[in-house]
Amino acid sequence: MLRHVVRRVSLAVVQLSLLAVLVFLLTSLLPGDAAEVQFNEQAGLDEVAHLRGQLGLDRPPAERFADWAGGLLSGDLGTSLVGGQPVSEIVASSITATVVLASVTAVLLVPLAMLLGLVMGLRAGGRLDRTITAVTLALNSIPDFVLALALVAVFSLRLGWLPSTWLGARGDDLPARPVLLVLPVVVLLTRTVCALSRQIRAGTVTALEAEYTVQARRLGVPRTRLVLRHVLPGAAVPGVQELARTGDQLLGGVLVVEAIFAIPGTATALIDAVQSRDVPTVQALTLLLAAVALAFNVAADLACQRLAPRSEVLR
Amino acid sequence: SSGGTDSGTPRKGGMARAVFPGAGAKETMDPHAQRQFVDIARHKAVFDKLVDLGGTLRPVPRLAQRWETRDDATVWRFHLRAATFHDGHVLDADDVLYSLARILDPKGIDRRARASLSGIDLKRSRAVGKQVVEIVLKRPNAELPTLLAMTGTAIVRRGYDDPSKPVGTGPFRFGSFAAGRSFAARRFDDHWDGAAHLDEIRILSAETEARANAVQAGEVEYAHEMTPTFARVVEANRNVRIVAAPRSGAEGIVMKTDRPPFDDPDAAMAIKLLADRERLVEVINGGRGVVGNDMYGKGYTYYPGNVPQRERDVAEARALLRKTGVLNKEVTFYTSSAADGFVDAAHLFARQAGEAGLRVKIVTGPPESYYTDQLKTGLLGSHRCGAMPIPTYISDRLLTDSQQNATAWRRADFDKEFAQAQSVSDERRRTARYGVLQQRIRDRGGLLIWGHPDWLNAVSARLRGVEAAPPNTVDWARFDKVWLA
Amino acid sequence: MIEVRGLTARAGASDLLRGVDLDVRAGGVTALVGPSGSGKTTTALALLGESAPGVELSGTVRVAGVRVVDERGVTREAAGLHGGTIAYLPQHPGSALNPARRTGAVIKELARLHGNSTVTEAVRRAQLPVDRSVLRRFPHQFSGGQRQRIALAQVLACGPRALILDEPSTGLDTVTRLGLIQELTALADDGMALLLLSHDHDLVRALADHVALLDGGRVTRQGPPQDVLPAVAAPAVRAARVSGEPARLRVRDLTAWLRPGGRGTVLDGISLSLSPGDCLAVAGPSGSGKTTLARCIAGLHERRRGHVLLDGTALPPLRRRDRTHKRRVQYVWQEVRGSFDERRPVLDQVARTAVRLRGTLPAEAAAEAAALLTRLGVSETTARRRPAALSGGELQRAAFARAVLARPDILVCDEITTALDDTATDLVLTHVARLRAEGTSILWIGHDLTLVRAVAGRIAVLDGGRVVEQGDLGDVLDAPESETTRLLIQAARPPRRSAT
Amino acid sequence: MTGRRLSPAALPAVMLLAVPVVAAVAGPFLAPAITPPDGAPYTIGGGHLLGTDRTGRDVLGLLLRGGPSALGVACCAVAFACLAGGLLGLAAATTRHRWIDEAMMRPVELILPIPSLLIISVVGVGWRGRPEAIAFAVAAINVPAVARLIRAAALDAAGGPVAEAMRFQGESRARILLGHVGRSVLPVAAADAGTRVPYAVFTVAAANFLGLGLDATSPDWGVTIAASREALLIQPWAVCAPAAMLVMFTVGLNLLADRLLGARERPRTTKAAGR
Ligand SMILES: Nc1ncnc2c1ncn2[C@@H]1O[C@H](COP(=O)(O)OP(=O)(O)OP(=O)(O)O)[C@@H](O)[C@H]1O
Ligand SMILES: Nc1ncnc2c1ncn2[C@@H]1O[C@H](COP(=O)(O)OP(=O)(O)OP(=O)(O)O)[C@@H](O)[C@H]1O
Ligand SMILES: [Mg+2]
Ligand SMILES: [Mg+2]
Repeated sequence: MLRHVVRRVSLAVVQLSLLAVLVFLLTSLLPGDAAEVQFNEQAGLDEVAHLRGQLGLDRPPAERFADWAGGLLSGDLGTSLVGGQPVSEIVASSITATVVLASVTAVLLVPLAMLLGLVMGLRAGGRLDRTITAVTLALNSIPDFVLALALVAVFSLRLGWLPSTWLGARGDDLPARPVLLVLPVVVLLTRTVCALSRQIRAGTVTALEAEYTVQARRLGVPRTRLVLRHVLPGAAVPGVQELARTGDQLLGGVLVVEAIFAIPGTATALIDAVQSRDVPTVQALTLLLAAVALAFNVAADLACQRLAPRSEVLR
Repeated sequence: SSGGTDSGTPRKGGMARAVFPGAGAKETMDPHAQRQFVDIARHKAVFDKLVDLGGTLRPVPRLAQRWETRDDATVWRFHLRAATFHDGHVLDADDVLYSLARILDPKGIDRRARASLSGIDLKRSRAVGKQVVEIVLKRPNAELPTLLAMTGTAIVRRGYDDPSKPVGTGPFRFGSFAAGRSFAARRFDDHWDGAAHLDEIRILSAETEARANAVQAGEVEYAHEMTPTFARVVEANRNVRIVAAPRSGAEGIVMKTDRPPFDDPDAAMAIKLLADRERLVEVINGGRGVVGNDMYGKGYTYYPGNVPQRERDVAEARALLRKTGVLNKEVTFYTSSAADGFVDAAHLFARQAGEAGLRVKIVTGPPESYYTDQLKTGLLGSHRCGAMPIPTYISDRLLTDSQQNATAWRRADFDKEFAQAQSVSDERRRTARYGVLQQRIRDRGGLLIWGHPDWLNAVSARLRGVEAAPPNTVDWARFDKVWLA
Repeated sequence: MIEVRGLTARAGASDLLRGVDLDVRAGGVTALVGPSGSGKTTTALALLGESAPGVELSGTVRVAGVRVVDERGVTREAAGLHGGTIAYLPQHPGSALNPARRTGAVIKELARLHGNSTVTEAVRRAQLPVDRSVLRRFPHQFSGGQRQRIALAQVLACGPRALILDEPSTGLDTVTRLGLIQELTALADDGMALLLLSHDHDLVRALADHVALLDGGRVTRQGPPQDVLPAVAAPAVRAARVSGEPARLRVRDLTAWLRPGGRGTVLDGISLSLSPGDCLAVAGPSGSGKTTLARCIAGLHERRRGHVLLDGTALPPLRRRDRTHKRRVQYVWQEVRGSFDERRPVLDQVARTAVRLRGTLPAEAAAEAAALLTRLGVSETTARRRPAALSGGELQRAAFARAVLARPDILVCDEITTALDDTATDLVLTHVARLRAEGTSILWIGHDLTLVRAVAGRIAVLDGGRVVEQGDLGDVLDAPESETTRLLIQAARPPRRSAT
Repeated sequence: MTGRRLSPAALPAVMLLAVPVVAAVAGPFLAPAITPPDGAPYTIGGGHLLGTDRTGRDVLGLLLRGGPSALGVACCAVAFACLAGGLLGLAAATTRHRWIDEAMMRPVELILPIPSLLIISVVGVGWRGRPEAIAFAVAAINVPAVARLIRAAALDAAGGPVAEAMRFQGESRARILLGHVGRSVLPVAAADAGTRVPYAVFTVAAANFLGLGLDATSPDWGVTIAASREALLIQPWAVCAPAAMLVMFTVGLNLLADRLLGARERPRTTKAAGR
């Protein structure tokens, strides 16, 4: 086990370094550079050239990358090409909101999706199954911005129960005002719960048919226990994989939610950086998100190996 | 509901929150490097300029009580008023000279006003006593007060260098700033224009949807730059009103006049005759605006208001297209989502052009670098410009060496005439000469200005005293004169 | 304890059971015997109020006074009896173990649930060492025989009042089987009602006090074992020639392990050889590494060192074998049910061998497969069904047919007669003999020494991953040199219950 | 098995699915005939059955013309993602070489965490405005996730004795992959694919917004929803009508898939007492 973990972690390091190169290449494929974008509306071409020189963007890409990588090794994420502030500051200031949001969502998502998935799986083909399927799918196919706007219209504008944005709130206000989380988390949940619960449903259907479930039932294992202890471990395999993916979706892909609720999170920071071609910030944020995503994936793989241990001896 | 000034007696105290479109890490507290509206609003709270622009884009005194030029608009004297910086230091001529030097610093490439103020001869400019600054120009320019009112010209305290510790003479004392998020400032009681009513102002950044939601939910009192659709949404809302500033810039289509077919003024004229301006204003601006007459700055100082409105004339346009050989040809329209309505306007225009037999191929480019890209690509392009004095518009966009010469209008004689016009001290004569230049662009240039939209801000019913002023003018985003009911 | 009257089961048009009457007494062992496919498993499931997909039950089944099946089918009360009152050990327990859960956890859960037994007791009774290493392992980490006992331990952990065992001795070596017989006798003596479904007449004789013979879905005879069961007749010894030809398959110094890096050795320096037409039996206690040896030869187990040579050239692992190699070496699984795809008819699956390995046309292959299966006693209509609708013995023969259709040179048979009655065994043995006559070499893994005598010419006895004894069958069995062999032979003939 | 007919219970699903599909197929031909001339922005009524959108176009006309791109691009993208990702996942799960598995899955995991926007931007810049490029980009974003999911689901089936037995019969890898492993992961894959369709539609819409796809004036359903969202309260049809199309499509598709898969799987379950 330990060897396995060590191997995966060292692999992840290799992957991250490759990713750094890849992201660097991708960003350099984008049209324009930080200088051009910064002077979009206001300056002429010579100003752009000047700024380009000042930011060091006129140097060959390989050199720039080497510089950045060297800095990274010594723990320096570099400075932003836009604000001139250290990238680590940008990262630090955007991570709190995202982590809070993602973890609250995850804490609610997992039990909810498991519950829905199990209920659907146990009643597969029945009316309850079809109802839940239809509702979650419909919610999933309503775009999140429409859903968010509708929720805001009802719960903050009409009823006035909940705040509609995080405007003016700071990361440290959150514990004091948990209501801020309600609407964003609801939107994120509807985004993610459908896929996850459907995976668990599929797994449940398969596991319910398995001989071992039949035997456990024959041995008088009561229904709840049967579902939780005998069906769920097998049913969870696709779910865990989906969850790993949801994890990185929560961290990286909540742009719409962040924009609508004015949440200063990593997605906003990343998109900002991409749009202003702030390569060091893009690099740092992608690497961070990638590291988290990889960690999730490794965890998911390990979990699946525990849940379906047969695959271990396979190779 | 919409409206301008409120009546009623101002009340002191309270905290108001205003939200603007954000620009992430690009936002800055350096008043000379400002580029976004949210920056300008923040800087306006902390700093003052020598001169600012009034409702018709005419210079109005601020820190400079008055000014005069002796001869041919080369040597200027600005008389400062008694103003105090937040740290107690009293404004003097050296602060002004320091600020100018900082703006003109060749190493500070992000200084917004460097190019426009490059006519100032710093070495020969000097302090004449504590309260008078003498600014000497390299070439005569009657527009110096206007130039000093442009963005990026705030007066900073002598020695100011660290953007994170701004000290100004403005109505609010700097509190905190997080780029892309928030800014807070408290009232400065010793402001020369009288203390602000509010105790505290917060200026926040957020995307369109968040601004709309926040102002409707009462989480902010002021939301900047709202869409016509939003204005319709809150029409019946008693808690929110729209403050619409008329004639806040121009929207149009630019044609490249340095290459076929638009190097031929007739071809350009055909395009101008094709556009259905009323429809464009109705759809793109939601009817909140007035049609344009192919000249920038309707309603501003120097605008030749007596020129007849250009009307749509499809038959004539068709004839001109045929004459110039453009009929049934395809021209590319380079646009992007860099500004609201660009893409829609392009498509709308393409349909209108199609009615006369001109095929317009729309190419959508990346928004981040659109304005730069547009200088190189496309025969037609989307154009939009906020409120600025007409001479500034011309020098920024219509001279051979203009950086944003989107119509590729490069005519040496035009440049020369403009320079001459600028140096005319007499205002009436100057106005006449600008008028001639404007009409020349209108008839032979590549500029199709189809509309002058209103600038829409949403204001909570609690907030009073908000003026309907176009951006970049003195009463726009001015939070020292507003109060909470 | 259990009372069955007029139980019928029908699947579509065909009747699986046509009025079964049966009584199972508390404190005794009743055995249900009968040819493969006669409906034993169907009857047993009916006692639980269960039926295979597509099968309708009617009649009367009463367990501990509770109606489980009535004229309208299964009753609602049936579920209440599960585990605590009546428990069932399925015929192929391998797939009845949850792959995701440690054995100990499940046994503990069941023991707690019913509160009639303890983990230690259940594990000990199932002939497993009461050992952390056993309880912490996952099902796939056991050998076939061990899995059988784990499933048994689970059943015993429920502490039921009535116990149905479907072929409980499958995969057990004789010594273990003896231990099991003693434990089950003790349970019956304690008042448990035991229903034994088995082909293993030795086992039935040793355990049962009452035997019901099922044939064609009806109980045709009932009574004490000696009356119902046929007299002991050793299967005819077939073509026990030991060819003098040079070895075709040669295994030299084969070492196999389980975990990466050579840890967890299961086989240690095995050497064997097999000539054309020869049959080598491999015997040994459960868990001694027989299946692993078979899988090494089959190329399924890759963590190995040493030589496996076919005609002098090394046999690569399965994934690198070409078609000829695949055709020449075939393998029949120990746990057959798991090796069939649930979604396709058995016949199709069997026929594919001929299509893929011999290039036969699909239609011809199907005909050939059907013919072969018929010869083995499985009708074509049966074979056209999906695996779930086949009895254990039918499936086992289908698996055999699947391998035989390749016309292999080497056939590795891993306990392929465990679910077969004497007649079916006989059919299989006849076919094996035929294959040998055609020159196929057989590696026969089995616990049943009587059977081994009938098929094999030579024997290798494995224990703890080593060959403890190897040689001519007669020599080894008549004059065993190793302790392991001696014990296995001793335990082979369990004392009869009726005699005690 | 053969000739299985659709049960009547599947009827609602079929009907749900039919509306958007018919609209997408027949709509473009119908649209010119019934679309009234443009009106004022965001009006309801005035000869427009479903009102107008922000540039005054008839929403019904848009609805009829927006199907092919919305369903086409998204479905192609999802189909491609499921195909490529599924095959990759299956191959990785069924290979007996650990290193092949690693060699296939690690690069996939490499692109997994790259923000989709970055990928779309790059692809969109390369082939600006081409729907197939957008479909490709959206597919590329989805491939890693699908591959991982399928691999995890397939590992068990691929390692089991059935796959071994098939290998012994000399079955080709493709047949083992598709015939056995593929079929056993089908429920998981179907559950997954269904949820991806709307996701793909909105990624396409987002790409359009960034100026990288069809432009914001295209009648595409996703684009229309995104572009009209502001007017949700004054002209709800502009948002709700295309959204309803998408909801019907995904819900119908998924229910149908559940039905079909369920119909095949259910007979396997043992009928047990007390159920
Ligand atoms: N994955 C595993 N992890 C740990 N131990 C294992 C694993 N697989 C098998 N074993 C052990 O390896 C040994 C040999 O197993 P094998 O299946 O070869 O036995 P066998 O001789 O065929 O037994 P049986 O007669 O019961 O089928 C057994 O003791 C078993 O417990
Ligand atoms: N769903 C079904 N449809 C049709 N026939 C079936 C179905 N299920 C089982 N059968 C048949 O019923 C017969 C009895 O099966 P059962 O499993 O009870 O036999 P068995 O006596 O246990 O045999 P074995 O000793 O081989 O395990 C078999 O011939 C089998 O093919
Ligand atoms: Mg049976
Ligand atoms: Mg074995």
